[in-house]
Amino acid sequence: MILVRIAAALLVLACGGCEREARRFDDSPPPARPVTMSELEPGPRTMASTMRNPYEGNAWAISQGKRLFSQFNCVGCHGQGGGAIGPPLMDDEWIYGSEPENVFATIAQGRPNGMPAFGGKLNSQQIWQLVGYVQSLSGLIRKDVAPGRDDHMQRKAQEQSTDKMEPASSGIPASAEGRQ
Amino acid sequence: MTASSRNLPGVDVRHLPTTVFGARDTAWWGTVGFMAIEATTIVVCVASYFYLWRNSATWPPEHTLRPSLLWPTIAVIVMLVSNIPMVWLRRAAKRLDLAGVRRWLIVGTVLSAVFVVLRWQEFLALNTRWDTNAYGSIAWLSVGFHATLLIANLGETAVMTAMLHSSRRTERHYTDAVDGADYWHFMTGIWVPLYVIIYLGPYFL
Amino acid sequence: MTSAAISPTEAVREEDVRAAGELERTWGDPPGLMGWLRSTDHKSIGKRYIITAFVFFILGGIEAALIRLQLSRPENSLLGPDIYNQIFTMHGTTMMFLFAVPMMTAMGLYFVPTMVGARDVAFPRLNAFGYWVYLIGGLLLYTGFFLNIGPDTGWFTYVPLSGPEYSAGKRVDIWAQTVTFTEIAALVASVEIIATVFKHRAPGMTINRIPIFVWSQLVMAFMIMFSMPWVASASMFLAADRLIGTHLFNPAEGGDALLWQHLFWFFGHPEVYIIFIPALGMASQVVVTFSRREMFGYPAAVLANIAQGFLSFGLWVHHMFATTVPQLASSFFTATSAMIAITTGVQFFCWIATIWLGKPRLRVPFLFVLAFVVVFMIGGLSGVMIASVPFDTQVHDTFFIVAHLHYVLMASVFALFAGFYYWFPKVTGRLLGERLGRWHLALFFIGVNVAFFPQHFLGLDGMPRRVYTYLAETGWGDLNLLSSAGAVTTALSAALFLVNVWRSLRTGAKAGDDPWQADTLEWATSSPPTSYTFVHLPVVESRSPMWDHSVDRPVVTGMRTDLREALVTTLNDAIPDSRHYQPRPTIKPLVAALATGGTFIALIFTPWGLALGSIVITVCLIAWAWPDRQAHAELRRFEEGIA
Amino acid sequence: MILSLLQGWVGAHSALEPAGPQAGRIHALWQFMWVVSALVFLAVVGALLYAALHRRAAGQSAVNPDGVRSATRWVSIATGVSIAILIAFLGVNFVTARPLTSAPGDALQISVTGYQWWWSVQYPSATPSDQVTTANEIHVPVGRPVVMTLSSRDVIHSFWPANLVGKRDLIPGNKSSIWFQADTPGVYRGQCAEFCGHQHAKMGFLVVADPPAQFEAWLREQRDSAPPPPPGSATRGQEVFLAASCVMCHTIRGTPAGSRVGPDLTHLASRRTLAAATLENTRANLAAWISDPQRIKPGTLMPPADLTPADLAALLDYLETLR
Repeated sequence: MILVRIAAALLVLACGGCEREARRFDDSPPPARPVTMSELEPGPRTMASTMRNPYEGNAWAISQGKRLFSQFNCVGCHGQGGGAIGPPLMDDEWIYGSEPENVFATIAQGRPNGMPAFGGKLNSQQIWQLVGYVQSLSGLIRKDVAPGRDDHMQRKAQEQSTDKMEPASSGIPASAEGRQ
Repeated sequence: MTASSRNLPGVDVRHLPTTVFGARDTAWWGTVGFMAIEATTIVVCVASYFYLWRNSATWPPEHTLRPSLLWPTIAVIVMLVSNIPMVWLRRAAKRLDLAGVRRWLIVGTVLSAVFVVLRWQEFLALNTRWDTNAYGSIAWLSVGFHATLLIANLGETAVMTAMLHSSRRTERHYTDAVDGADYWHFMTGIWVPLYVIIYLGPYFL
Repeated sequence: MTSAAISPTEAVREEDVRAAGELERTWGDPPGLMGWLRSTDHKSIGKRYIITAFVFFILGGIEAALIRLQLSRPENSLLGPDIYNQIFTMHGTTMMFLFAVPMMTAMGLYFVPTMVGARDVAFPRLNAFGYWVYLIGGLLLYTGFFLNIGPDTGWFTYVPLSGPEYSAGKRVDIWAQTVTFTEIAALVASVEIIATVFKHRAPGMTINRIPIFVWSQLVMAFMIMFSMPWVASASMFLAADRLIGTHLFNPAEGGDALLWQHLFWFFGHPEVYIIFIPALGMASQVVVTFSRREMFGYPAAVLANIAQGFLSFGLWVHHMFATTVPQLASSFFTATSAMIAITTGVQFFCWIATIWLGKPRLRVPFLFVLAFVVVFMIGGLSGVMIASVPFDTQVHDTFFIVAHLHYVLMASVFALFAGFYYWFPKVTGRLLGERLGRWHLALFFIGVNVAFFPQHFLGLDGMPRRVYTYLAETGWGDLNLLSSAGAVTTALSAALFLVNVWRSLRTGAKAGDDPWQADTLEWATSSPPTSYTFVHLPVVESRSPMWDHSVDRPVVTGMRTDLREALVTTLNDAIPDSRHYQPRPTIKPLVAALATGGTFIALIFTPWGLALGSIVITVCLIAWAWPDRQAHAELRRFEEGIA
Repeated sequence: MILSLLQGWVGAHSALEPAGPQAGRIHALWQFMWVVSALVFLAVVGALLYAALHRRAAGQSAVNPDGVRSATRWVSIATGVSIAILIAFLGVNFVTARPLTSAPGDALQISVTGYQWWWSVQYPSATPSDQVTTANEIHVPVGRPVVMTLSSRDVIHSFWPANLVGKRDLIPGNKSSIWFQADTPGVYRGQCAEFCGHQHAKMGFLVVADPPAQFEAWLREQRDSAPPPPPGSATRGQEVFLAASCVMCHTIRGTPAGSRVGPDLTHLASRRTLAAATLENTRANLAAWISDPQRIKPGTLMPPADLTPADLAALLDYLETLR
């Protein structure tokens, strides 16, 4: 009886445990469908999300995303998510949409004003991992999946403790406006 | 209702007392056992503190404020003074003096509540966060662990007070009161080195 | 055992039958499932502890079998690295935290009170609480494992690999909390054993008449008390680093990865002796009984035992010789590691003398002790070897160490089996089969040696530990295959033991109260012992009370039979000093354990678990402290001495 | 076992076949302890079995005073002897340990950095252009002491070339070093000895001990950047390399590829092994490794590159030019 009670409690707490813990080394999830976006009209995209990030619930994949984020030097432009040359990623403002597949498209196809296209150089698994990490930066994924603090200088609060920031209506970047 | 009283070689224990205090009582040894465990845990915190101190060029690390001393000092003084009523509590308990025990237990409950409030100030007085750097982490965890002792003690004292006021009280609870007083001495005593290391330490380490 | 405890005159017999009846009503477990859950009898709890720990032993063994299966040939694709890492971590964690230590404390919780002539441990409710917490810890670990949240960073869980950056998800947190649970249980047991041995010994059992097994349990209890808090705190630190972003193990922010190793091994080395010292105690008990002679050099053996306990705290760095620990420090730890060998030596020599002077009966328990000595000699000698820093830098973290540690721990298992064969009749009332027992011993002895001896050479030949596979070209295949064959034999022998238990429970020979003509008090009661153990608490006049009188054993009179009364004696001379009331069975320990469990499991997911949990736990403890009406009335009757 | 037998691409890897003075001393210590232990074992177990099995005089009582007296004597003797043995052991241990601690001044400096799950090897030099970076293969001159400066970029690893010296941990946040000298030319396999995650098992490396002249030649070659590929397939291959995921992690000196995430490939073709001493360096293995690394080392951080067969062939042609 007690066994049942405890097991039940554990099952509830560990729900999604399997998914959260899976280590999928040899995985090639489908890419987000290509989004066509002309250079001329950057700005808010209101795109019905037809596709979730396959790794949203997978802690390991997102930790890999975090690793890639620093190894591929995304910090060079985006800082630790705080933004620098590039826009910040840890706020509620999404220039090209906050939906996973928009973020995917942004990484895969690049964006005007300096975001290069990594489509050819990263496979869909890596891109989805990065997308997951970018989502975690603004608390858009489950806390028990988000990465903890990293083993180097602490530059920002750990993603685990980032509050969820509901995507707000996003503004066109000043530079882009300038060009129009 | 007691078993056979034949005169076998052996001992008859029917006249032994049922209420004894301190080391004569079994429960006291349980209390001491848990004191030993808690003391060891605090030794772990202190050991880790010095280990991390040895790792860092300056202590506290640069860009980290030293702890403020006002509240912690007040708190440690209050803790030390609070041992006096506990001494009186023990005396009253050993005399089975109900009024006295009730009086000093109420004082004790109030004091242990005060400790918890002061502890909050002591956390703020650390002037750093647990997730700032290792110094902050170990300071918070050490003070935090001792805080659990304070909270446990608050609960224990409060329950004992209620017990001594309820109709459920028996002589047993006078013994518990003595153990409680002993625990009190331990809890406040072990805080002194922690206070010296964690609050004064950064000024002379 | 009534017939031997008193002179068999009619009147007396009647009186004792009546007393026994009332004692049974007073001390017996309540009926039904709820009664089972409420029980606080150290014998019921101890039996559950032993069975649970043995189940975990089997599970750990299955994991070991899988490991050996995977390594039996190079480039084996049976297990991938992810699952393999979980399995070897589960194996280590299970064997150390869920089998070895709980099994040793469990043997203590069952036999220490009976051997010192008490009816229960000092704090029966706390005892039950300890068991439930331990059970929750074990269930947590295995539920996690089956949900693919099994820890995968080794039972030593070194940071930074186990830190927030390199171990995503909750696997490591499950490990940390499991450890916390088992530590709580072990610490509870240590308090129980110390208090029971100090204050509840039978009148006359002076400090120098305490049975050696009880001594070893006492040493173990003190070691637990001063070592377990280290790992409990360390696992809390780790959980904090992972959950609330503290930096204790983060070098970049002033933390230190080596701090973890120091904290862990300051516990981890005594841990080995926490397992080994009670094993020595059991073996001593068996040696004495089957040599039909009092322990030779009892004081020397006891002092060696105590010295061992102290020394074991001065060894931890020899697990870190390959790190950047300064040379000087290392040589100090080499010296202590060598010194501790002497303490073991002294005890072995005392046994040999005891056997030599005595008239040994070569029954299965005794044979297991002989095997224990042989196996331990190998493990101990390789232990002295790896105390040498230069040699250790070669074999550290290789299969040589795997061989060494398994020889030492398996030796303890041999002693444990000796204890099982020795005490099984006491616990169940039936003897284990002698012939099956010999087969079990033979297979086990062969299996262990075939499995682990080759591993010495695998290690020297360059095979590191914790590898999920190895290249064919390394030429490690043959010895690995041999080792796996040994593992299979060992598994076979374990199965044989289970068969033996099953058969003896069904058709085993009735044991009687004292099948071995042993010397200590647990044999003075019936087999299995009654809930109250003794109708009259015994009085002790020597180290071997059972050999003093066959009948008319001196007893304590004047104990109450209508409520749970314990006799408290003085620390050194065990002079009756006071009477202690022990509460009736209650569900409170279980509830408190569930609250504790809930709190720590919640802590895996959110720091608020602490706040929430402490409230729940406080409520439980208040309920625990507050006597219900019946208990209150009983306590009053007890204190006022009215029926 | 016979060294030569294991001198294949795997290399020798046994503490029982010392190829240098350090490992040699430790091997001698092992032999000493092995013999002494065997004797102690026989003595104790023999005594035990004798005590248990020897025939007893009928009616000999369990408590006979002279028996106790002689037993006391024997127990004291045994204890004394074990103390003596342990003191001797400490002495031998000290004598062995002493010379292993500090390296002579003229030692060759090499720095090794551990990554999940490979080794980066650097030969520092005053002039940056002369600095050599390679991976998983450490060349050392025979007869000259070598100091390895060890550090880790992620988790704890442990550096262990069994034939040359004992192991030393690479612990993030604190530098460590170890020194040895190879006296016998040959290829020696080392492996990570501290559990470091999924591919701990396949985190090997080679130490290649060459005669000094040969070593110098090797070092000179390693200093050069990669030459421009010959026109044709190899040039195509370089384009593939720079366009595909390879360029995200690897460096080839002399090309735009300069990422330090993965091993430096400037002289890939000159190495004996691939994937941290896991595969022999052949074209087939290289192809297999590039197209599906997760099959060979599940969990490795190298992603599969999905290339058309033509591109793969070209890439291999190019990589084979990196001598």
